[in-house]
Amino acid sequence: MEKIGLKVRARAKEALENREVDEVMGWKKGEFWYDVYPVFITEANEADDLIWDAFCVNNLSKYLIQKQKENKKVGVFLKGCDSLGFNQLLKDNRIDRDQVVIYGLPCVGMVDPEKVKKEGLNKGLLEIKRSKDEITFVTKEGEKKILGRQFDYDKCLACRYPNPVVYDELLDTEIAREVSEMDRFKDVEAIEKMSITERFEYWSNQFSKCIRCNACRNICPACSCEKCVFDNVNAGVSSKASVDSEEQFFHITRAYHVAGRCVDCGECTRVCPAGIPLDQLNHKIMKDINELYGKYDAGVDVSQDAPLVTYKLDDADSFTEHGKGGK
Amino acid sequence: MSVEAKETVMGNKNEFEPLIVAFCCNWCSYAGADLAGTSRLSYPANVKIIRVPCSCRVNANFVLRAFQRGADGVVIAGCHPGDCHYSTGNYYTRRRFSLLTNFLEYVGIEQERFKVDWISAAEGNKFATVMNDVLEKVHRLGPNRKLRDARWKR
Amino acid sequence: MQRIGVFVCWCGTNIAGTVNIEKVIAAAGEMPGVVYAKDYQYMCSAVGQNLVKNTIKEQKLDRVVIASCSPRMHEATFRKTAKVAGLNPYLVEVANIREHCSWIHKNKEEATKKAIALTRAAVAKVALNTALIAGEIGVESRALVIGGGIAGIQTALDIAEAGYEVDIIEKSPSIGGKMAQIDKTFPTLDCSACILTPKMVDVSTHPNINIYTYSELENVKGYVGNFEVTMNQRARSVNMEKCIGCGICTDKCPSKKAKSEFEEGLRNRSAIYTPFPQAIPNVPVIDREACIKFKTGKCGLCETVCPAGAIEFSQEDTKITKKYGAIVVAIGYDIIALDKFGEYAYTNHQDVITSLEFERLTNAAGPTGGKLVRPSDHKKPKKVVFVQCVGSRDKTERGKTYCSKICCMYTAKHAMLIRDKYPDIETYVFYIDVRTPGKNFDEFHRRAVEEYGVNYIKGMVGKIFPDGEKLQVHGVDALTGDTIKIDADMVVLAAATKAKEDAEDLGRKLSISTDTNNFFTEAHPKLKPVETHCAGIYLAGACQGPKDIPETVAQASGAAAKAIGLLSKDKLVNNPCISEVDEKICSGCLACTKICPYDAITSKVITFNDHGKITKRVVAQVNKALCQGCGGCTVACRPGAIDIKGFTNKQILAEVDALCR
Amino acid sequence: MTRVKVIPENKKNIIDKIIEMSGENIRDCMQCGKCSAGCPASDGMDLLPHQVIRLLQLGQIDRIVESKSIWNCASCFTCAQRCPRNIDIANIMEAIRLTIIRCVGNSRLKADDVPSKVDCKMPQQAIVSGFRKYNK
Repeated sequence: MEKIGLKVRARAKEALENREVDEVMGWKKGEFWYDVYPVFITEANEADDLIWDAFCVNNLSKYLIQKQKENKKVGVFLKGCDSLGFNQLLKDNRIDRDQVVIYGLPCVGMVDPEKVKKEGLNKGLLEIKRSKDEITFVTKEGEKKILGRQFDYDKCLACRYPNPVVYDELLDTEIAREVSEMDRFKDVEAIEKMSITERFEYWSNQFSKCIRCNACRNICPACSCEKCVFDNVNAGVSSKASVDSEEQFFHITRAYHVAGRCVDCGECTRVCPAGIPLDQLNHKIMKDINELYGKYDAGVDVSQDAPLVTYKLDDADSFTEHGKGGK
Repeated sequence: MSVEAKETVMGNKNEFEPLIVAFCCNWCSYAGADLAGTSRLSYPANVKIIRVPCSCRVNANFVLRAFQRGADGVVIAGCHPGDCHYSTGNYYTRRRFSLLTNFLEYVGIEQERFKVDWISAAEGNKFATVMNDVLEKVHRLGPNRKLRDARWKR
Repeated sequence: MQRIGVFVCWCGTNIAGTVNIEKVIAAAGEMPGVVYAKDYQYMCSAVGQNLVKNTIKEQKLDRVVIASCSPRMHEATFRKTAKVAGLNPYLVEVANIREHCSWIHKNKEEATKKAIALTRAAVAKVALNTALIAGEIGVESRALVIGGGIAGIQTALDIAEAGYEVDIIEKSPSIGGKMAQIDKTFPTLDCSACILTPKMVDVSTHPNINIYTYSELENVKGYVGNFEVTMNQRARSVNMEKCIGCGICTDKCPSKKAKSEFEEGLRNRSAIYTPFPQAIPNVPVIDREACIKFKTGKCGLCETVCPAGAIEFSQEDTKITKKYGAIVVAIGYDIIALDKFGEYAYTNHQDVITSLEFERLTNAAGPTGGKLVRPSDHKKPKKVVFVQCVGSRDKTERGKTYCSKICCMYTAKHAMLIRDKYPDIETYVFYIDVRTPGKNFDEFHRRAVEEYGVNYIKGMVGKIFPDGEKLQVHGVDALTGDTIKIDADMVVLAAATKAKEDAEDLGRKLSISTDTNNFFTEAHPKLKPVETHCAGIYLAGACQGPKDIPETVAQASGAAAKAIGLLSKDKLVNNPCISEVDEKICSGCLACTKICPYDAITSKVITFNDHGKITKRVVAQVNKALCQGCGGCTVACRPGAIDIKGFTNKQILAEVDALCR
Repeated sequence: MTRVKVIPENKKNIIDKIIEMSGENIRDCMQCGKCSAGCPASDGMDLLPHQVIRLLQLGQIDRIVESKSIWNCASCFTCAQRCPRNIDIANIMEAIRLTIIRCVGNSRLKADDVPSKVDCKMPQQAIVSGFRKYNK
């Protein structure tokens, strides 16, 4: 991945030097081995800080909304899942395609620091290098190579779009990856098997952990409203009192608002400080849409109407007996 | 023996009085409810009807707000697909509430508590049967504690 | 502080019977914002309305709640009352404590509690109502009549007489409908053609009326006053201007195998044909399935013999799009299929015919030139049996549950005509009940029995089966209780009427609803029989339910009067409860534009001062004339930037809270 | 003019039992006579099927019990097939027969004396329906 890292730096420097873009967005290494954060550089020499390693998980496309308000032309590095988010923002008319130059980065999968810590491999760890399916741990005592992808995020293991679906330039060769459709919704099926009281227990426990920090909303490419209904007291919809029903109301409504628009990038689960498996909510709605109205992947094709803003005359439904839709 | 009669029989046993909020579309189901009235059919008094211009006006927030305020069951009634006064309104209702029906059940709400159905202006007795049926099921399930806002006193 | 007035109606005993009015008044008094609560026996009466008017003035009320019957009945009445009293009509809400409460619940205590809850919801909603001013929309002063039967003709004539342009669109090659097929009409026995053809000629010569025959309705867009209709005029393969209606082509045409729909299949017709001699327009049509030229490319005889050179094989279907202010549906009815009634042997014996086929047999222009003969061997029948209620008053799925209303009269007419023309023929009528309730109708029926000696037998026919030359009819006389066997020569079945095959999808195109039997549903069975729920679309004739000619003509004139009432206005007040965008919140995702059935929402760019910086943003905007207030957009709009006035999110949430108190 | 209640009190429970047993709603019958017209066995019946139903509606059970009709009915279901009001008259006949058999003595036909009554021309259905009609 380091080879590509150099390419990233070179491309950013070149873009800034000959004024292709006003600003470039990329990732920068922080203090610790797992610490990477988004950075916006306007000067060519700052390009040397850009990196491309196993922890560049942040989706940069959502920053474009603010950047475009300052009507700047921006160059951005996008992975596969980021590009899906980008398309969703495009479909919601939140960003202008011509004001963005996209450098596509096919991604083999990002490493989950929690999994590394769980294995205890983080003692004295300085750096992690990654090539296709091999991870090398650079520690004070020396290097250690481990094969396989057991340290990747769960969402990366199930990733169906490793290559960016939209880009102006591709900085690496495309990756082939077959992921079986069968077990895509295993997590949802497990919950569906529970009894109704178990399910309510499960979810009300999860929701009660929520501290309403809105991290899930801020990271989500499908949640790009100018003023969210939950921020608008005038909408009279719900409040932020620490009462169970408020969190349940928030999460059910949010899952419903991103229905048919969630690109399954898994960021909500990753950023949630309380560790609530929010993508299991979105997966359930995706599973239902696929079963009831035909397979639909948000963020892949900008021209195709989202399921909830279109209809077919003979649509199935899941509430009348002859509705053809299972319950 | 309609539910009402049965209820008075076992009413005094427990004080559970179910509350059903029904959103009825002005052109079909509300007229169906009127017809149920004019033909003096009977369904329990616990069903309370809110008039909306079309079933596509009902927002998922209203359903959640009803459960939050202690409703034991929510019903949404619209025109039969193809009959909608606004021609395509109920096609969207069908998609929206197919997802919400499955999703509420996924989150742990009994599916008998949330009913969506198509009732035309000529189907007075279907309106009464649907309401009697929903109330009977909700009566069996008992009061709804889930999604209920503890601060709200009925 | 708001000053809300609550008025509770007794509605005689309809409400007061099972709702304790005093308790409702007492409860209403304590509701937030309510300063005045009063009850009266009949709020909708003049006295009741004056009570509301005076109280608004005296108590300086700024909002009113009427707890009475369904808003679908009297919301308009109470809004007018408020307007007269100087209060904006949209600051009035109606709580339905009759159809949804007092009539439904027998237990007084429960009904009262529910009435209070419904009133509280109405008060909670009216507290959030805003004063609304109805907008205005233009009206296209032209009407469309769908269907060219007597209903369509009468409607078109009345509208045209009032000076408005009318288009008639008829699916078959000529106007005239079922009435053109009939021989004589009851109760006056004057010949159907004699009273219909003059009207058809009036329609064809009237300057304000255009007739589109052999055409079908493709789709309808728009709303009252501004319907945009697309019609598909099928290719006649004959040039309407050039053709002089001489009829040489129909004689010379070699292909004679097609069954004539007009003659109910009793006679064949040529491929190029006019349905009946007095057809309007008197221009033939080429039936492309039967025409040898279209099937094999040979022939083309009609083109050579045509003196006016009017034949145009290359003619294509043409699409016509026009704007209309009002639409009247008059597509008439059909007869049910009798193939499921095996016991009557209709499908496997030629001499068992339906009444419409009988009309053609006795019609002078019919296949037998008016002579009553058996279709099988063209012999004169000696005994004719009429069977009533075939498929009518039938709860099985073979037939229709309703009474078809016209069969008793036309069967009495048929029996009387036979006895009058051929006194030696014996006629029997098997009936369940003779239903002849109209003006001079029963006298007409009794004349058939008393003067013409028609044998009326109260009892149904069990089975009919061919027995050599004759037809054995096994019936029963329920009065005497003995079975009756007649060896008849001909049996006429009074088959049930049903709605037209395409009624349902025409209803879908016009977004008007049809009932379980596919007849169109009127806005109110008693008070609005010719209107539909969709403003600007009216009903005339048998498409709304089984009807005879006098009623059809009366309803046609009624529908015409309604249409004229609409077209006479150059401005229409439109529904102010439409959607509105809050541009501060709208993020420009335009999901609402995809949902709107009327394409009423478009996008626009706004510039505003964002903390000192002038920024541009795309937001949605609503075209007030097109929006009909369905509310689909408000749910598609996740931040709730778009809302429906009169049914805002906050109002509905307030109602939910009030109901859950 | 004596006041006559349409359905006499003591007959009410028998009528309700017959209705409940047959599951048919006799009030739905409009006396159109189609069942009697099409009934193949109607010649031997003193009370035609629609008259039986009429008597049931009026609660006159005794006249039905004395009549031969309910025994002549071969339960071929032609009437049920053609009734425009969807009433299964054959089913009601069956119910009347059963109520009479059950309250009067034992079954009339023993299994072992059937062979003696059988002649080869008789269709099996007649034997089966005969056996069913005359037993508890």
